Amino acid sequence: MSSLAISLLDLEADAGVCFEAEDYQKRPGKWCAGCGDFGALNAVKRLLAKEQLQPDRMVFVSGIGCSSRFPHYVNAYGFHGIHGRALPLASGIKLARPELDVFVVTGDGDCVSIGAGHWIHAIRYNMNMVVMLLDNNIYGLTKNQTSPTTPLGYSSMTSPHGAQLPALDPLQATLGVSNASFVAQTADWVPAHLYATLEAAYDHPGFSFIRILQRCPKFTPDIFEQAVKDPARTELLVHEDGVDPPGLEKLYEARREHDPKDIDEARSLARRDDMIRLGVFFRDDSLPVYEEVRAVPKVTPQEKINRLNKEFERYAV
Amino acid sequence: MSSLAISLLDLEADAGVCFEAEDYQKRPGKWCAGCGDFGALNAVKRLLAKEQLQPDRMVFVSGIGCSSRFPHYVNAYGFHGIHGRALPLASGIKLARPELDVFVVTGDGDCVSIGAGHWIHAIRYNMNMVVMLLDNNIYGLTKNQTSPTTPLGYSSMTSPHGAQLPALDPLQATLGVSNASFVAQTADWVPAHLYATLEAAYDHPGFSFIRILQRCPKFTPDIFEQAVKDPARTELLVHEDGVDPPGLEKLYEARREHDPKDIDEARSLARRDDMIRLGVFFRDDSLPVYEEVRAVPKVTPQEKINRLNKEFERYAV
Amino acid sequence: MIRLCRLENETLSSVATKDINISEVSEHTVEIITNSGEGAQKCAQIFGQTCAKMGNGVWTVEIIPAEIEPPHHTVTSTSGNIIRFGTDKVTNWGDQSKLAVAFNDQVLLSRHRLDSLHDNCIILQESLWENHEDEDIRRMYREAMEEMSSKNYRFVNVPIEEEALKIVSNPSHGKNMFALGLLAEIYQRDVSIIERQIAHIFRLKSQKVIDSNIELVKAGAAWARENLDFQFHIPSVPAEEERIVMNGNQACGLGSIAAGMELCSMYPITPATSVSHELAEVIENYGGIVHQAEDEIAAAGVAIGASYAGKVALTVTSGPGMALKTEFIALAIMVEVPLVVLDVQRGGPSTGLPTKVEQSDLLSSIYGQPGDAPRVVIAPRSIEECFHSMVTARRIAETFRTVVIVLTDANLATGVQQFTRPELDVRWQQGPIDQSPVPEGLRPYEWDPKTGMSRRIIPGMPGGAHTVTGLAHDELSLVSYHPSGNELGMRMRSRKLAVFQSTLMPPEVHGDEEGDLLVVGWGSTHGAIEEAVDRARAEGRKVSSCQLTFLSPLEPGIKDIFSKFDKVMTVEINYSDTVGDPYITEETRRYGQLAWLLRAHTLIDIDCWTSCPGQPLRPKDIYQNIIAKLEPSQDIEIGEAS
Amino acid sequence: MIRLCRLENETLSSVATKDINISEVSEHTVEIITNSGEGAQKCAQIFGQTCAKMGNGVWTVEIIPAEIEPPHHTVTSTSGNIIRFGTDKVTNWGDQSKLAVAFNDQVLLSRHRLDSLHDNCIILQESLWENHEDEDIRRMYREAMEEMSSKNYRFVNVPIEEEALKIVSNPSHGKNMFALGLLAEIYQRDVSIIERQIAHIFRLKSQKVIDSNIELVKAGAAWARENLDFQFHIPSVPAEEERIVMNGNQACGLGSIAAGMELCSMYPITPATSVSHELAEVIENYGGIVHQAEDEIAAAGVAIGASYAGKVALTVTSGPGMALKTEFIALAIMVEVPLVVLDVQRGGPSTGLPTKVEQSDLLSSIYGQPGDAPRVVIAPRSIEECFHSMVTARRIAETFRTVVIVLTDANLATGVQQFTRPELDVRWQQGPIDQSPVPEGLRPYEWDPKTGMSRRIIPGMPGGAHTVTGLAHDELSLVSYHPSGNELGMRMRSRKLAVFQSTLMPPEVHGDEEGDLLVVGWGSTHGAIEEAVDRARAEGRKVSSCQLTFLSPLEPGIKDIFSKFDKVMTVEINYSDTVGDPYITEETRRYGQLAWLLRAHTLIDIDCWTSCPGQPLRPKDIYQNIIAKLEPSQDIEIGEAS
Ligand SMILES: Cc1ncc(C[n+]2csc(CCOP(=O)(O)OP(=O)(O)O)c2C)c(N)n1
Ligand SMILES: Cc1ncc(C[n+]2csc(CCOP(=O)(O)OP(=O)(O)O)c2C)c(N)n1
Ligand code: SF4
Ligand code: SF4
Ligand SMILES: [Mg+2]
Ligand SMILES: [Mg+2]
Repeated sequence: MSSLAISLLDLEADAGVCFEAEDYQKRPGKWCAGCGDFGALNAVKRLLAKEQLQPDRMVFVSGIGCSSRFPHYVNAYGFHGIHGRALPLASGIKLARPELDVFVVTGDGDCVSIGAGHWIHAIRYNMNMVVMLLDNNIYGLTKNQTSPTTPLGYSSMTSPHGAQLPALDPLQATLGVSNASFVAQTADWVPAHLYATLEAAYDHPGFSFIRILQRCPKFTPDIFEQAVKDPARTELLVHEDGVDPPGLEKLYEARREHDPKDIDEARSLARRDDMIRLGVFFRDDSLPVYEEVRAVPKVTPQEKINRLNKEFERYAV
Repeated sequence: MSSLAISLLDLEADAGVCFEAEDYQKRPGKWCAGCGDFGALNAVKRLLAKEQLQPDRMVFVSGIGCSSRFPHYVNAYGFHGIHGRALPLASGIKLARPELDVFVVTGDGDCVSIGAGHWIHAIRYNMNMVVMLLDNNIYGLTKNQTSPTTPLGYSSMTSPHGAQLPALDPLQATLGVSNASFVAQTADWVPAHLYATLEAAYDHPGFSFIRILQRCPKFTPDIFEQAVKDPARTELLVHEDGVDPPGLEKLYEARREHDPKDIDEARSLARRDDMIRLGVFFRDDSLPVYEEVRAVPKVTPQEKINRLNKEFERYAV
Repeated sequence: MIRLCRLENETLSSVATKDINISEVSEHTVEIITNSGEGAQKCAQIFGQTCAKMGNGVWTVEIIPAEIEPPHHTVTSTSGNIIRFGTDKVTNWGDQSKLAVAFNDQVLLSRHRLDSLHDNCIILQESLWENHEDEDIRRMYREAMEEMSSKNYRFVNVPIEEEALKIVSNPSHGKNMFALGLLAEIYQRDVSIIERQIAHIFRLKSQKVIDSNIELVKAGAAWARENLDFQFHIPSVPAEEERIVMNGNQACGLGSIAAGMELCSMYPITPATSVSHELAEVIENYGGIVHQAEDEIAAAGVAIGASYAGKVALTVTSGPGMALKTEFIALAIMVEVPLVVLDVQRGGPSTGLPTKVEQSDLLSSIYGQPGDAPRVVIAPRSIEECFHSMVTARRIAETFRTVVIVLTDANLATGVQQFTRPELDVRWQQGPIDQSPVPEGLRPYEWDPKTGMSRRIIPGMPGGAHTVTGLAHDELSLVSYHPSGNELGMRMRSRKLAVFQSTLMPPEVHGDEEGDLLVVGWGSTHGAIEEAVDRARAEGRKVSSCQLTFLSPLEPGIKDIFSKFDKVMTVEINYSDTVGDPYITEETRRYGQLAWLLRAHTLIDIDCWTSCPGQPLRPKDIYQNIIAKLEPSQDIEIGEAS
Repeated sequence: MIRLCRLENETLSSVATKDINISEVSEHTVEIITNSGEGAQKCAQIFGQTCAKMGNGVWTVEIIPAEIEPPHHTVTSTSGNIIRFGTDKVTNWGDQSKLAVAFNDQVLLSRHRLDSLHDNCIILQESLWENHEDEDIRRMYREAMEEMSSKNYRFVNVPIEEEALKIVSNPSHGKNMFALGLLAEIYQRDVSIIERQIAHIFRLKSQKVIDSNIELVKAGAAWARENLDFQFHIPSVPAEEERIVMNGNQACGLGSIAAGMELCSMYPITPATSVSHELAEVIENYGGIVHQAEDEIAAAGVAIGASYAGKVALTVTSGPGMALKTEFIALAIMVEVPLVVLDVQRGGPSTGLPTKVEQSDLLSSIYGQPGDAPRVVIAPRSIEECFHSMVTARRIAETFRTVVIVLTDANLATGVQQFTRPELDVRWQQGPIDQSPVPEGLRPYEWDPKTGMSRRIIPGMPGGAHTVTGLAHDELSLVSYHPSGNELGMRMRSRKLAVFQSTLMPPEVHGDEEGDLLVVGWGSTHGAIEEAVDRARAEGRKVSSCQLTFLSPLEPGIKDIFSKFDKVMTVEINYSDTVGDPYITEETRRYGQLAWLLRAHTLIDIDCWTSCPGQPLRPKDIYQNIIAKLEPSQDIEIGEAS
């Protein structure tokens, strides 16, 4: 096919095609009924449709876990990797192809336990990607083991007498990492907020870390039950630089103005466990983005050969 | 040897022996002249002498790096492990033998780069051990590669044009982890402060994380040069629950009262890079200690057999 | 009235009682096929336990879906159990099921597609779907029946849900017990045993739950009595010695308690996790703990640290976790800290087939470490050996100050079998912590120059302070870069394997000591291989078999044993190329992992038949390949004959 | 006047000029032995370059201390270089040094203890210590001399520091150049070349520095002229083609640029790191980057991600890093993402001997992954091949959508040699990113059933969206738990190796095609083995050798080649047991890694002689072992004869 033909075809492909949210669903999600992962998938589909993203220009990357099956259900390129290693794979992809949209889907075991080292470093690299931590406070796929985010005392197959340590809070940890640039929390059962958070994350030029509180009716049916039933236990962090989707005011009366630029306040809010707080805790669009600071000019093959031949001079006998 | 004889011998071994600091030096440290690791070793020797610790009742654990050679030079049991994995080894030792004193010596590459995942989790486990991060902002042993704590723009063999990202701050990261219980910073060139910090750390029942700013005259001679020369750039955090060794007032005039209970303030202070701050940023002696919450009653061999035989009933045909 | 005379290979003696034709057979295989979440496991567990208690040999296998809770009534939602039981000991899952209870046509179809059902299988199927009000469901049903019509299955419609609903409101919590009742009647199981089992399993629930479950069983039995015209009688021989019944992961778990393990350090991974579930429940009663680490690397590190400090430690994982432990395993070998690593093998490579069986970690277990890192690798051959292997592994690890890798697999892990109740030995419980002073002058690696063995010094021992290191070191544990120092350490660490080998007996040959073909296997395929060999031997074929347990070092005398046979062939659940396929020649062929090992070891031209179907091998397939190997000219179609 | 007629194996023609006896020899080995930090590397680098430019064959090797900056004047502080140069091509470091310049007795002693100095070595030693004011130093000196008196060394005292101090104030920055001057005179090196080299090396320093360095060289030469009564003449043959000179890590670095690599993802580890140092300096000029990841796992992941997305990616490491990459390598194989992994082998196991050579990662490179994960493993045999191996590796990785592991080692990494300047090909630079639409219906794994090969679809390609997974999958990349699906994937991934093998030529035999003994090696030992074989052949022995480059799959025709020799023996730098040692029998013996591989492959009784001294093998030791293998009765003492 001549390159002219290709570019014509490209034009054709673009022209007039309008994607509906459902067009981004490649096949039905195979999670348990009532699983919060469905909510995340729906919100993502809405975002993709809103942004009219080309399926062929995005990559969804994940590790292993229930949540990590996500890429199989999205109409896009996908890399269902190995447990805990979604972020290095995603970083490689983004570094190679900054022009592609990269989304990472990970679980609390995948990201916060086995993947913790990569997580900390990916925050610092601050590459431009949207990272969704689907945090159900448990290992779902392997059937009910304690995760770092499992609440103290909550029992599982590996902690039959209850988790022995206070849960690790992904928000505070993320906020503790230098060069963190976008940290938000939302919940699968507040679709409007989830969607709005995704929108803000996508808009942010850098590593957008979203912790999504995710219900697992199979293994942690009771953990978020109260929060779902009683919206008074939830406080929305709102600000003109944050998210504040319309229509939630009635249900979620507890609202707090929080400027996402204020990192000290962000950390302090993340630390307090009197309420569940949803919103953008921190955002700074000015921090260095790794694939940008590492960008190097393109060099033609012939020019490379010339330069290498010149390089040889240094080693010439 | 009869067990009676052994216990007599034990008594003898204990009786009247008094250890000097030099008794804890097993062999001369093999670091470059002027290396800050010597300072750490000296402070540790003083601590051991002060506490009169039995060489046979302590274990020094390390990974790989210049700093990780530490155990070879201390008169104690030592485990010079593999790169990045000192903390899992130390955790296993402490879990097995809570009665032994465990010291961990690690480097910025060892702890903050390859060991990052273990580091985050060890903070949360909060096992009772003293952890010394000898942070020279560089990979020493492998000869001059950028580490996560290398300052932005500082060049090395792997970043000849300078480090591309802002340095990762180990203090803020540690303070971001739930269940963190002791976080301090000191410097190899302020021996009194280093020693006092070690004392406080040893006194703390939990995971005592000390970041020791460490000079590497070989590869980062200039990084701490200004700080060493000009004490006005350093602020001491002082408090009755912190460290405040006598004799430093003259040299270090900048002093700030900081209550180590105040985590929000601790994080905020750690974040500010106007000065180098030495002192205890955070301390909470009441947090759960893993080997304690996991402690289980001893069971005699015979009792185990009895119980297991009973267990078999559940499976009996 | 049907005559079940189509069931070959079985002693038939049809005794007509009223309308019911009771066939006496020496064994039978049943499967219960349901949607995931419909309780097939409980039904099968009780049925299997009951058979065992009645004196039958039993082997049960789980059918696990890929998703946690896949959509019901689809081919991917199949969850269930296979129970093979017989008059004699049953050592494997057998060939195909002769009777099935299916809760819907789709899950049944999935079993059909996997060729799991015998050509003449009797299928008790839920009657709800054929005339369901939803046309889609009716269509799916019709299409499924159409697809299955290629076989001679005998279908019996049973109103399972309808009957269950008479007793419970949520049929998902009742159909399984009704099905159990059907089976109880068909196989004349002792209902009082079943009742006791139910009471035990639901001991944490209310009496009401127990009662309604018993009622359901009785209803199932009554329905069968009224409506079925056949029964099977499988004679049983009550065991002489006491026996226990469990799966391989439970056996490893309890075995490690018997072995005195005090710390199990792990990170969850299928199919190994249930070992730690088992342990987490009970180990604290034995003064031990299960530590769930942040990842497999840390799990290995914690175990090594604990063992170094004198605890008996174990780490449990599966393939991807083994990959992550690679570096730490080498450290343990280098510093000579005893360590037991249990690898419950699953399908690979990479994430592969996480819930399925494979025997593909053999070579990586032996050769996985960069550098020369000799270690012991053993593979229990049965669920009973799973138990005892933990005791053995600890003993080897401590005696030789080395790493012992125990390879089981998903077949052993989830298979359930009864075995002689182990005699426990209190000496197995002794901890290695010895806090007596170190004899003056004892060096940390006081290698006996002949054996490489040395006495362990544990932190806390007065006078023993020294630093261990993964760097090359001398007997004082001092870093040594000198050629002879390095070579001495390497020699000593390697020597220990040879010394250990000298304590082993040659493997036993099943069948005659010489013949036309020797089939060699390792680990979990033991039962299936011997059954296949017996089948061939019954026909007068000169076939024997030999199942290896010690893979590194190999048991002694192997070459001698092999040389008495015309042909030697391994049978393994892993990948090998097939000569004759495009580009595959004797030269390019990649062999099964044991075959490769044995070729290097014996220099004998050892062939292999391997398969990696994600399920245990079937005796009949092994048998086919034995015949094919003996009579290559016959060109038998592998795996197709019934 | 001394006659250097003790130098065997060399053409001697002493020509007396004035008082100076010039011996003409075909080659010589020199070492410069200093405290770490005293600039031996620079001295040797310039000397080696000068020899090369003058038309001599050259091989230089670094002597690296274990510490960064160990205390001076101790046996552990030894830093230095060995330079072997000759009339013909030099392919390895040779046997022992015939001339040494030593800055103190302790560093010299360490070389003596390593048996590195020829019995008749001429030693130019610093004269400062013998009569030093410090009695301790004098005593150490006396004891060292005493210890070395077992050899026939000829000592010449040189006031190195004293002379250097006449020109510079800090002798540590001058002694090396003075030493260079000594050597320049002894070997009649062209001083103008040396001056140009100095100007180049110190190009970033001031002219003053350059000038004083040149002055030092001249002073050294003058001193030698006045005080020494011997010189050596090594004739040279100016090269016909253009040549370049570098070490193996530089060759790998530049080779990967030549191969079009756009991303080198790494984590520092000795002795691999300098590949990335090399690349970090220049790769951005070629539109690529070096990414230092947080650990080796991430380094592999980033490389795989980048390659998946269409960049040409490489990851570089050594043993412990290989261990950590284990899991990711299997993923790349499973999803068929091309990946080149460079493993610069070092001494193992575990941290082992970080700076030293070993060839112990062969079996783990081939069999390291749990599950069946076929991949290509190649080992360049020279520094020149290091360069070209990167081009080859990329090509194989992309053609077969697989992982290619390139095994070099510390010997190649730091050895310096000249070779023909490579002809670059612009096609090597072509990136694989192809953004044309995916042909309708093309499946992500459209395996050619014969070859297992398939066309790569890269993100961004319109119409190609699909999800890759490490789970078992079918041609559509859909997760597949079906037995036949799993087996198809495995077959296809394995088949590719056989197809690749079919493109290879049988390895060449050095020497006759038949004979009494064939010595087989792999990778970096090439030069030393051939030199040893040539020595034996010169004596009329029927020995040949064969050096393998492709280890997985093995090159074709190996069995045929081997079968023409009475005996076959591998020579490797790794561990093997010695038959006859306690407990070590033919049966229990653990073989060298290649030997083991070839035994399984050929079923021929292949012996091995291996050694892991933490340094390259010497031709004379290989020669000894060839003789021992040919004449086992003679019971020659291995490694002891001179
Ligand atoms: C190296 C490795 N270790 C362990 C596993 C087993 N494993 C698969 S998913 C998972 C954890 C899943 O938990 P999480 O990340 O929270 O995801 P969820 O299923 O809850 O969405 C584990 C331990 C694996 N596949 N690979
Ligand atoms: C798995 C592994 N990766 C890499 C290395 C190489 N290595 C040894 S020490 C080190 C880093 C040392 O830096 P740091 O931890 O800061 O210690 P320092 O030498 O500066 O005290 C590295 C990368 C190794 N030994 N093992
Ligand atoms: S187990 Fe939990 S997380 Fe997994 S699919 Fe089911 S509900 Fe969702
Ligand atoms: S290289 Fe730096 S850190 Fe290492 S010993 Fe030398 S001065 Fe200390
Ligand atoms: Mg989870
Ligand atoms: Mg450092």
